[in-house]
Amino acid sequence: MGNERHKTLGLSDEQVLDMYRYMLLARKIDERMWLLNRAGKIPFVISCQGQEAIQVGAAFALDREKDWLCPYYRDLGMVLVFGQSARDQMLSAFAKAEDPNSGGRQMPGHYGDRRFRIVSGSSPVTTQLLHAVGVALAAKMDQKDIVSFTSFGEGSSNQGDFHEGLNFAGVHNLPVIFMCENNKYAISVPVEKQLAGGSVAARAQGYGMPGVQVDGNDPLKVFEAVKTAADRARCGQGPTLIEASSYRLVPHSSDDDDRSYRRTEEVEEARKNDPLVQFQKYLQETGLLNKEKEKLLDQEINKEVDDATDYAEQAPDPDPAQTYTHVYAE
Amino acid sequence: MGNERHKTLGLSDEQVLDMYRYMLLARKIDERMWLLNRAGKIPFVISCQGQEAIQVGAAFALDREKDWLCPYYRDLGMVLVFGQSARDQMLSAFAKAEDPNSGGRQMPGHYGDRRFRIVSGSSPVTTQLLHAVGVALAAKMDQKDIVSFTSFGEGSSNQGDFHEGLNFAGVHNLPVIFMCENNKYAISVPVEKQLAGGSVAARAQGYGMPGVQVDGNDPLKVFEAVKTAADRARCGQGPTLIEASSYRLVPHSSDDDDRSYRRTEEVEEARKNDPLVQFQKYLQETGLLNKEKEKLLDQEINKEVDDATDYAEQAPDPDPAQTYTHVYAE
Amino acid sequence: MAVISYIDAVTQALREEMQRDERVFVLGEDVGVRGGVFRATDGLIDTFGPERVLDTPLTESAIAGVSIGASVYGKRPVAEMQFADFILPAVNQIISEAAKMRYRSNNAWNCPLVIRAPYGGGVHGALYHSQSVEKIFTGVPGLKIVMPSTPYDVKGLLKSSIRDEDPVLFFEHKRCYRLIKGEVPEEDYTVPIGKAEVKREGTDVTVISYGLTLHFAQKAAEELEKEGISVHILDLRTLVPLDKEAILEAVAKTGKGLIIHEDNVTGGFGGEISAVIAEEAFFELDAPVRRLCGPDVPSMPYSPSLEKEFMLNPEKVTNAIRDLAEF
Amino acid sequence: MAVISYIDAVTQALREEMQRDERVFVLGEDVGVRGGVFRATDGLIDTFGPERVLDTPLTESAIAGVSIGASVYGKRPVAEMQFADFILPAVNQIISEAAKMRYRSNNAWNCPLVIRAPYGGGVHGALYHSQSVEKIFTGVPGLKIVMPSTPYDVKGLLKSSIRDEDPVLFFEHKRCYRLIKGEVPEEDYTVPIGKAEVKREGTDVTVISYGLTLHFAQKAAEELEKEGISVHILDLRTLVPLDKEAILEAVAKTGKGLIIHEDNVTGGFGGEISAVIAEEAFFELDAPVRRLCGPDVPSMPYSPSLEKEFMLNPEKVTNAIRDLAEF
Ligand SMILES: Cc1ncc(C[n+]2csc(CCOP(=O)(O)OP(=O)(O)O)c2C)c(N)n1
Ligand SMILES: Cc1ncc(C[n+]2csc(CCOP(=O)(O)OP(=O)(O)O)c2C)c(N)n1
Ligand SMILES: [Mg+2]
Ligand SMILES: [Mg+2]
Repeated sequence: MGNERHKTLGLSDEQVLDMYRYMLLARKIDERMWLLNRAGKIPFVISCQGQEAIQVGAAFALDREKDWLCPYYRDLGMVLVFGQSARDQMLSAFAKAEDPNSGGRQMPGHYGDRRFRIVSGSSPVTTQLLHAVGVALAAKMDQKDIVSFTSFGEGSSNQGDFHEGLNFAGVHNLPVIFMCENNKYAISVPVEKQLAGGSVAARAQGYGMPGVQVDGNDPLKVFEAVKTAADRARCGQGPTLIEASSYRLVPHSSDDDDRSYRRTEEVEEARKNDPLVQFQKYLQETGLLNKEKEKLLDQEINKEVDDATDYAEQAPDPDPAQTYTHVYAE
Repeated sequence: MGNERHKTLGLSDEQVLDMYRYMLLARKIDERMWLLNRAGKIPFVISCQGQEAIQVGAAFALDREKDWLCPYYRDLGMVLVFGQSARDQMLSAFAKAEDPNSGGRQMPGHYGDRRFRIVSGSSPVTTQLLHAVGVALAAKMDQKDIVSFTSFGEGSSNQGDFHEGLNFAGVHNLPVIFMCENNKYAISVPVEKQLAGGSVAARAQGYGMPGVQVDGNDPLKVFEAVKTAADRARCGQGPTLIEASSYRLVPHSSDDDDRSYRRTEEVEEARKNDPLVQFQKYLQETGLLNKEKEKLLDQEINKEVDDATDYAEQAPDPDPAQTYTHVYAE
Repeated sequence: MAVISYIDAVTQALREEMQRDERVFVLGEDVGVRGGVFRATDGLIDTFGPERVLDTPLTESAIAGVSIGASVYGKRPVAEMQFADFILPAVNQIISEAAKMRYRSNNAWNCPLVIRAPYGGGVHGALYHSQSVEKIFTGVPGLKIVMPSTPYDVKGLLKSSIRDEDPVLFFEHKRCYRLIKGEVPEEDYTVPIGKAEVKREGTDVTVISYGLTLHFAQKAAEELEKEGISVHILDLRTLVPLDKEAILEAVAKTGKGLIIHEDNVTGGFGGEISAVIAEEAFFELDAPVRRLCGPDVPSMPYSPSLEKEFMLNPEKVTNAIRDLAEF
Repeated sequence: MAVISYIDAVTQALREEMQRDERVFVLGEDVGVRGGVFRATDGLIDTFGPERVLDTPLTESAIAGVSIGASVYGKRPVAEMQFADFILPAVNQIISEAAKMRYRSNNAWNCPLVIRAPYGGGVHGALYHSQSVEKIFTGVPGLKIVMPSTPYDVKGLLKSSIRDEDPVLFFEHKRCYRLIKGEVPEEDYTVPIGKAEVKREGTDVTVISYGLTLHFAQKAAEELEKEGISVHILDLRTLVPLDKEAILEAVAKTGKGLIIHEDNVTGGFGGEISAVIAEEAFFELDAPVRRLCGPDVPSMPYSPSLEKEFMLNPEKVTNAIRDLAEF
């Protein structure tokens, strides 16, 4: 690994440390949620584990003051970078009234936050791609210098909305980035049974846009790909499709048991490429991180997660009367 | 043009003459329908004009005794080759009880004929692609040596069902042929505003199947492409996407006025490549056709169309009681 | 006041709203240079350019989904589905996304968009260019559903729909497009969403309807007046939110209710209206509420003899009203 | 007879039908090695292999559309939609294609296919894993709609559905999967589509329901019996075709009808039932027919406090019946 790789990309030491911090924060929030789930305190978790490099790398390549996100349910790392806090996540996991995504109405992982231009998402997969295209169309109409970013799994890339969205963006040359987080499985269905041709990026050509394949375990490579795509978008060169390869390190969700469809050894093998471990190594090699600093960071984040958990656990539930509000403008 | 082009493809003189005959028959039925429409005798026409070479070339490359068709509304030439008669077309145009497609229930152009394994089609575009995939899946399950063939316009290739269908066929390596009849317009919307990337065939790569571009004004070239695809399908090599380029020589339908969106000169220019004229020339050059034979053929077909029209015009309407039948098995 | 056609009212409303508010834009298949296959967007591209009058690819899910994205951003998209029948590929975007955006985000996001679609039969449209599709959406909270029957209401309600903060499905009966003409003021006006209108006062039978069949009821009422039967007619105009008060009031006038719609009977919206009456006006009724609707077959066939059998018409309506009056 | 769970009844029916008829095959997301996310297809792939137990790509329109193609060819596909909420991307294939295939081809082609989907709430499923979607389809002639409430009916009706010559939507309440157990014969049997069943004879109030709420009604009836209120209960089992005769008979028993479903009230199928009663049993009624349904909000929220507020339960049902009894 070249020591100055991040500098070549225009990232300061501080920034890469910050990236690492976000990746670690995402991981630790996620791990805590599993514990809470197994302890019967929260009914559901869906994880970012194994995909943090994609999410944080991408978010750092965007403009957090003006770009728009239409993320999917694993994008914890991304929404943290854009401004959501650990507390926000825990409020959502406990479905509390203060949850900024939905006031406790949606499952965790269903991000949406007007403060940070994160468009509210749903569960049916792939619908958000079209919303991102719509945001990009609107931004282009207003001649605003805005990038619209959306992400999704490789299984979801087979839905009709993927095709309609990429085609629409291609025809109108819109400032939108489509990011596939290919984690090899759609619940139990492996990519070979899911995705004819085996490559999501290869589909870009059919829409007249660049299709970029990138190592999703390396946040710097993801950063670079997204930065290039964002620059293209901003100067009117239109959409890009990016496929970042990764691996889902945990079951699909807390309702899943992955032993029925994949071998433990396969997962163990993939753990060797854990993006967190790899990036940690990079930072150690570049001298930006040492045991001491790591320990401090760990402590700091643990405290953040503890505080968030405590706060959320004690926060009030939504009033039952909230069931009836906000169906229409009031 | 090489004189023996059709022989190289394994087509006899008789067969190419037969191809021409079908193309001419399709054209003449279609032209008659416009006359009937303008005379107020039938409410609607949708045309094959300009696409006969694709339809007849493709149908000749298939096995009319066992292959299945999921065609679209312009495929008059194709269904004639597969066995429907001029009379069948006119019965449908006049919406008579005897119409074999639908008993007068559907608009003309909505083919479906159990006798010839032509699956009943609807109006919402692109749905038939998935039916063809289903037929191919079933045939493969039964280890039957069957090809499932489906066709659609280039506008329709942007619908979600296109993507889901090609992906499904690719994953399961099914014996299906997807034929796009690219006639440059989806009603008024030209291909540049419709189709990002400009090429339907290029999309095949994204599904791990061959994508073939072919001159849709030449029935022999279409025959060759479809034959290759059918051979591939029959020996377990899976699906093929073919894009045949052509031009819609008449308005979208009898309800359309194409002068609002394209110049007459453009249409005139395209008429020079009229597949009928070109193929006629080929047959003249190869000595298979001369003025005399042509005149006879013309007369014969005119008579066939006259008879069909007379018969259909006088055939009984469906009994109003038919409105209520065949909702479910009776 | 000028007398204009139902479809001209659509075009005028679009034009005036685009002039009033530059966030408004239209999109759909063939809405640009072609001006729409029915010509509802005729001339708009000349005035507002291709940036605000978008010819989209042939992809209904994208038309709806892109409109949703643009609307959350702050635009006011007015999407056209070429035929109501072809709204079906967009159902997931409409029901899962547009209808639930405000609720799921706890009021943070909303979708101020309009989807216009020509529906209904009697135009030799066969199975797939004739359907009434309102019942697919009338049970989906979060959507508003508007189905006007006159040029005045078309214009006033389309303006209200475009100015509304929530997603509105605006269904236009295509047989009315050139058949129905009416007076429309020159100056800007709106008609409120959610208000039914009494079209005729009567004492014997109350007819509740919307769209083309409303006109059949009016014809029938004129006919029946000669026979001494007095018909009270309520035009719903909006199906969701439903003007229950107006319905109950109208039924109370005569004690007899006949609900008429072109959509097939079973599972159609008439059932909801009937249920509301049965629940809330039971003791006002002198006879069971009846429904006169399309038959329970998948859609309207092409053959004129079958289409005629499927469609309602003034005669069938007259008979049904007379029948109920005589109950 | 063995006592089995609601979901085991699904699995048994699938297994036995696949054994009986080799044209039958299942397809859907995760139905293969994973045995379905609810385990409804557990073990089938071991017996029948991946050719007859297909893990499909994540594409609902294809699942429906490919099933249609296979069924016109002569197969008997049983498709699973992972959650009923995710049937929406397949609506066009189901309504435009499957429902109309027979009618549009004048009886030449038909679609003998089954689409199974787990629906309903009370499982912390939030907005998109809790919905009742029957109302989207109950008004679509050409489809049959089955919604059983007991293991016996699940097994017998799923077999009938697979043997049916027309497309059947088979909705399974996911809260019932492991909660509801019941006796099921060892030997092959079927339950006819289109027949409701009286679950309890009573004299004061008639409850008409299906799915999970049927069980709430049964609990409530036991409770109310102690108070001296006698409840008559009809389980619809099939929504389309609707067993009108059984409904009218059941209502006539008590003169009071309460329709209960989990789906929201406005535009829900309860309206249709109410309308049928109002039209055809008006003079048998001693009180207005009532509906007890989910509230008119887009879907069920995730927070337990909100979910509880949305869901019906035996207590709410008891109160509603008592209320009507006292009318
Ligand atoms: C339309 C739709 N169908 C089915 C589901 C159920 N489901 C949730 S996630 C998922 C798999 C998604 O796989 P992929 O797109 O690869 O994303 P990943 O979870 O692997 O990140 C499925 C089938 C859904 N949410 N939406
Ligand atoms: C789902 C759907 N949307 C809209 C229509 C209306 N429509 C009928 S044909 C057509 C254009 C089709 O263009 P293309 O696929 O290129 O086929 P072509 O007619 O040019 O052969 C449109 C928009 C339809 N039939 N189905
Ligand atoms: Mg995945
Ligand atoms: Mg075309």
